[in-house]
Amino acid sequence: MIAVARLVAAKDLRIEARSRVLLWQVLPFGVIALLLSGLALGPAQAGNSSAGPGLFYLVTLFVTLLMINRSQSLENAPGTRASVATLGLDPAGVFLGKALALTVELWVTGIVLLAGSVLVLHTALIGTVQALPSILVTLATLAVAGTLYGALTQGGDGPATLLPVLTLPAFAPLLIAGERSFSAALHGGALWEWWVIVLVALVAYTAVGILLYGVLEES
Amino acid sequence: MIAVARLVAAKDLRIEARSRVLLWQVLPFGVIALLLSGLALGPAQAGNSSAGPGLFYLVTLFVTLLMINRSQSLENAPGTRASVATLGLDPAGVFLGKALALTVELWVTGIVLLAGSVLVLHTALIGTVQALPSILVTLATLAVAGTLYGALTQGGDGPATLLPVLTLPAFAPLLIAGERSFSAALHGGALWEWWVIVLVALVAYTAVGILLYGVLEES
Amino acid sequence: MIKLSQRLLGPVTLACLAATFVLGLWVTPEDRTQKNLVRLLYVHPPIAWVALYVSFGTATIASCLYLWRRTRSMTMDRIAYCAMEVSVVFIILTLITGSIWGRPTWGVWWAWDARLTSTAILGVFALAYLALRRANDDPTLRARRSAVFAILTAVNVPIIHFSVVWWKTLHQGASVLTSTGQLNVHGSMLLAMLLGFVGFTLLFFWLLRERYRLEVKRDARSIATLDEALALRRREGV
Amino acid sequence: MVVRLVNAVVMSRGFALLSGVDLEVERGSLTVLTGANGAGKTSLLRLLGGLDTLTSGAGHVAGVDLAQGDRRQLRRRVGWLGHEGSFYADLSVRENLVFAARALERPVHDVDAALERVGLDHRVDTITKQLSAGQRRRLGLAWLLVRRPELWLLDEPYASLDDAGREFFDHLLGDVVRAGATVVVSAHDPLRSREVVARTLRMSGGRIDAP
Amino acid sequence: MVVRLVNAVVMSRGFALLSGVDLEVERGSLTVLTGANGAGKTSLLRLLGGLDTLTSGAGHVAGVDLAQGDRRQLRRRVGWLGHEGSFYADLSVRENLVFAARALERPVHDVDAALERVGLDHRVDTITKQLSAGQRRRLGLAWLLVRRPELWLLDEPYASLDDAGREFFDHLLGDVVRAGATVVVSAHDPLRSREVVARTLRMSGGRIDAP
Ligand code: HEM
Ligand SMILES: Nc1ncnc2c1ncn2[C@@H]1O[C@H](COP(=O)(O)OP(=O)(O)OP(=O)(O)O)[C@@H](O)[C@H]1O
Ligand SMILES: Nc1ncnc2c1ncn2[C@@H]1O[C@H](COP(=O)(O)OP(=O)(O)OP(=O)(O)O)[C@@H](O)[C@H]1O
Ligand SMILES: [Mg+2]
Ligand SMILES: [Mg+2]
Repeated sequence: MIAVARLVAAKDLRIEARSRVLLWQVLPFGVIALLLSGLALGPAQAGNSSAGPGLFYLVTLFVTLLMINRSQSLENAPGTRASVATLGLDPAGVFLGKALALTVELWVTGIVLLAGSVLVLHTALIGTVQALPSILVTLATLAVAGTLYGALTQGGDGPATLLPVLTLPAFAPLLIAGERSFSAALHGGALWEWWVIVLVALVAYTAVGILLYGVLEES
Repeated sequence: MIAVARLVAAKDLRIEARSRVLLWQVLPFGVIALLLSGLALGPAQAGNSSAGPGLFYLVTLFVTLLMINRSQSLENAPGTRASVATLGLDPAGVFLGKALALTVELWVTGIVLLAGSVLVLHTALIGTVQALPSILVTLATLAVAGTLYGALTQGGDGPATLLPVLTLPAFAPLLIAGERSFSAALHGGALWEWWVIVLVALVAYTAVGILLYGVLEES
Repeated sequence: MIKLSQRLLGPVTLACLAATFVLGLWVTPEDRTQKNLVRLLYVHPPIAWVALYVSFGTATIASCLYLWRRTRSMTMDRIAYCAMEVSVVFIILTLITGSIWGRPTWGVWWAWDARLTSTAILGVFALAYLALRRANDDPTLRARRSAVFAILTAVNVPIIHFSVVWWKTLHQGASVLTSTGQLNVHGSMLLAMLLGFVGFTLLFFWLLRERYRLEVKRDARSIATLDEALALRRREGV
Repeated sequence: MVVRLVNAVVMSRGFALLSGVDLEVERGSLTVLTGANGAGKTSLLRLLGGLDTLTSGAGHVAGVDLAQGDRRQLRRRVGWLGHEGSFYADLSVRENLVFAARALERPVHDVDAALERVGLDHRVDTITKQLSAGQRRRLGLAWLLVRRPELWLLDEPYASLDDAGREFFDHLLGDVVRAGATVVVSAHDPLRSREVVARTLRMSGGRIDAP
Repeated sequence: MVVRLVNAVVMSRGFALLSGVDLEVERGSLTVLTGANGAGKTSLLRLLGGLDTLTSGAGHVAGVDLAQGDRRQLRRRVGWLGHEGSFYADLSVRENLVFAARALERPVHDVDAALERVGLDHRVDTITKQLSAGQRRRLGLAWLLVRRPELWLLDEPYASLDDAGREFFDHLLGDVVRAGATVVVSAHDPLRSREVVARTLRMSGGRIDAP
């Protein structure tokens, strides 16, 4: 399982590194979306730093959707599915590998967006650094859950549009928990309750993925 | 030109009607995104109706991106491009047709989202109705501009991710204008200056599209 | 004549910029309210002017000329590309100098101000232009697409300019050249500013020229590799 | 001359798809391109169809200059059948052809005639993406029949056609050439049609071999 | 028996891709499926490869029950070469094969040997999506060579291969069958390999015709 996971993650990251889609397309998108969200709220509310965590997670959400979509579309090129299916890869390994690659990509994106948030939304730097571990965990959870949902939309008609509908409800609690824990870190409040939610979700999604990814793929 | 436009629009709308992607995937996504955005801001700000227009346009923006992407991916199936290219369709007509179909789709989405906004964000009903014409014009402008930008990303690597980067900066002024005019309608303010911006943009994008769409398509 | 001005471009640019710095840092007086911060006046507005009008103007005109059949040539495409790349540098400089100025005057590095936001958005626009170029590798298609995109982008420039009028902003209104055409700055300050404008504009063209030459060299190299590629491919046949 | 290429080169990402092709094709003739996998047959057909750009060299196809001319003019005169010659995958067989007919201002009546000729009349309402490989090929042929182009560019037309389909195709080639259109075909199998005289050119390494 | 199907039916959106197939295939044999376009050859191969689900009827393939068994077990024993038998389009030829070899815990050394056998050794670093149609086919064959499955399912293997490729393929079939693997092939051309004895089955209307 671990070997397969490493293999799949390396493959996804290599494709990513080669195509530079993250660097040239996803990151700029995230930065503009951050700017625009600030603008959409109007100067009064955006200047007010309390909007930072919410906007950060809102933008992260959309970026995540883009990335899941791309991660799955790699597997869905005509012909690719059949060929890879007959490799009989351990689905748990595939799941872990794809989730891992996505996590790495989301972490890169997240850190850039956090920097943007500190610069343009006046999110407090110290609080942000304190919130970093919880943010990374939340992003990993999004990646894991996203990989699972991505597999659900595989192969159907227009996965690009089906994905958001499926994921949004599942992501909502994660986003809220992430946002609250971020806010708490900014205002020096208690963190652990949100950590618990996100960690439980991470473990749960990972477990479900390891157990059920094979069922999703096999169709 | 008009005949080609009608043909292309009918084709796009027929595919849309058949696949029901709008109904089953895009609309639910929009509604959930609206709910989530409200949540991300926290109850205090979302309950406060002034956030309505901003959030409405933010969600509309993402929906628009999904729809443009889909509209262009219809043309990009392997083989389709070459076959259709050798039909030698008038590019101005193709542009108008695709923009028209997208406009219709965005109007449907927009009206549903407005209803959602009235229901869950407590946006004032009367103001919303008054703002409707300006919203429809803004959506049409988004559709026209989106068709143009969609063609820019056609065929390249990962158009699904390039599109947002290209469009967001261009959509920004439209969104701001739309949001201001919506807000103005809610608070009974002056509307005409925002109308002017959006109308000018609509005319400009249409003109540019009619003139230059051929240049973009001709690969 | 042309050759001479070509050769002089570098030195004149350096002279203008040096003069601006000397005038700006030592000769011009301190401001009553702004104190020494006023010295940014000789740097920030000229840089912003180049970022907005000179570079986007160049890129837009070159793009239009590319799209117009009679003047279509790869030269125009190259100019547009290089101008856009240089403009990224100037936009970043605008943002940096503006932020440095904003920290003491407004108390923040960044504010949700229409001009600041639109300037930043313009910067991402320029980056998006570069991303678009990367995503297309057929040279003609790339040239066409990026030309259209550059023109669509230019629409944002007037929006940025008028943003101070349309929205209530923190940012300075048009203070140097007001709508009445009246000049509000005097003496050595005016000279320093003027030199700044000239200097940074020249700097732009200097950078543009160097970047363009690099691009031509790169294309020449790719022509040299063309022969290699052809030979390699033909050898496959036997 | 419908086609005249002089030292045509097409580059893509630093690789020469075509490395200097000289080619003349007369109106009303049938030319067969053969050659090893990767020799450049598909690339040459794409160039002739205005689907790729000439990097250097000169070329005229159907009266259009490949370097400066309006490629849309060219495409309009060309009929293309590629490896994946499909159409809008979400439209039905008939809807696809009706779209093409309308676009070309041909009577819709032609569509049904064409569908019958290629033997897809029992599949008119099937969504294109559900067709089998050979049926998709046949749809491509039907579309060319509706289209009636001046210059037919066919990339491995026999692939995935069954015997009846190949026979039909052979007849079609004869008809087309006799009606004065020009055909350029890439093929690995020798052309079976005995009705028309074909000239066979071998390609290798991105060029046409000396005869 | 490697394959045993009894009245196998596969439905898709209300259409019967297979309408009751009875089939037995012995280990170490070569079976050729022919039939008109749309007869159901591809559908049958997909069913055998565990890529589609049985709607009714019964079937065992390579020891796995199609109705209840673990299809992943099945897929692991099967080698598939489809109409578009490509791979990760963004990886290079070699990277793709190394991925497969690693996944199967085969030595990477096999990859280079396979690439040389199929004649892609001069294209090892080309990105897969830039390959020509025939080269993609060859990549598919190389992948099967790395894979060495029990049951080979090949959908129109000759399509877009050049003469050398076809010859290579004929040899390969002989080797494979002699080594004890089972091969089921769909083809419109008669199989050219004279080394192995093949049984030919005709399909029509989603079934296998009575002999
Ligand atoms: C990040 C922050 C800032 C950005 C992005 C920015 C951007 C710009 C831009 C784009 C222009 C050119 C406008 C035009 O010519 O149409 C400009 C001009 C100018 N800026 Fe800034 N600026 C920033 C901060 C500041 C600050 C803090 C001050 C002074 C308190 C300042 C003072 C000026 C002045 C005096 C001009 C010339 C105005 C005119 O003549 O039109 N800027 N700035
Ligand atoms: N970037 C690249 N690097 C190396 N080779 C490339 C690159 N891009 C394309 N090629 C090669 O260009 C050739 C394209 O040939 P083309 O598709 O025209 O061949 P073909 O004659 O149609 O072959 P087939 O019979 O297989 O269809 C292939 O050999 C392919 O490997
Ligand atoms: N929803 C549907 N409605 C009607 N027909 C359908 C539908 N889905 C699939 N088909 C038909 O099912 C058949 C699929 O056959 P399959 O692909 O197995 O054919 P094949 O024998 O491989 O043909 P070829 O030689 O052309 O490759 C085709 O005739 C196709 O038209
Ligand atoms: Mg080919
Ligand atoms: Mg088939």
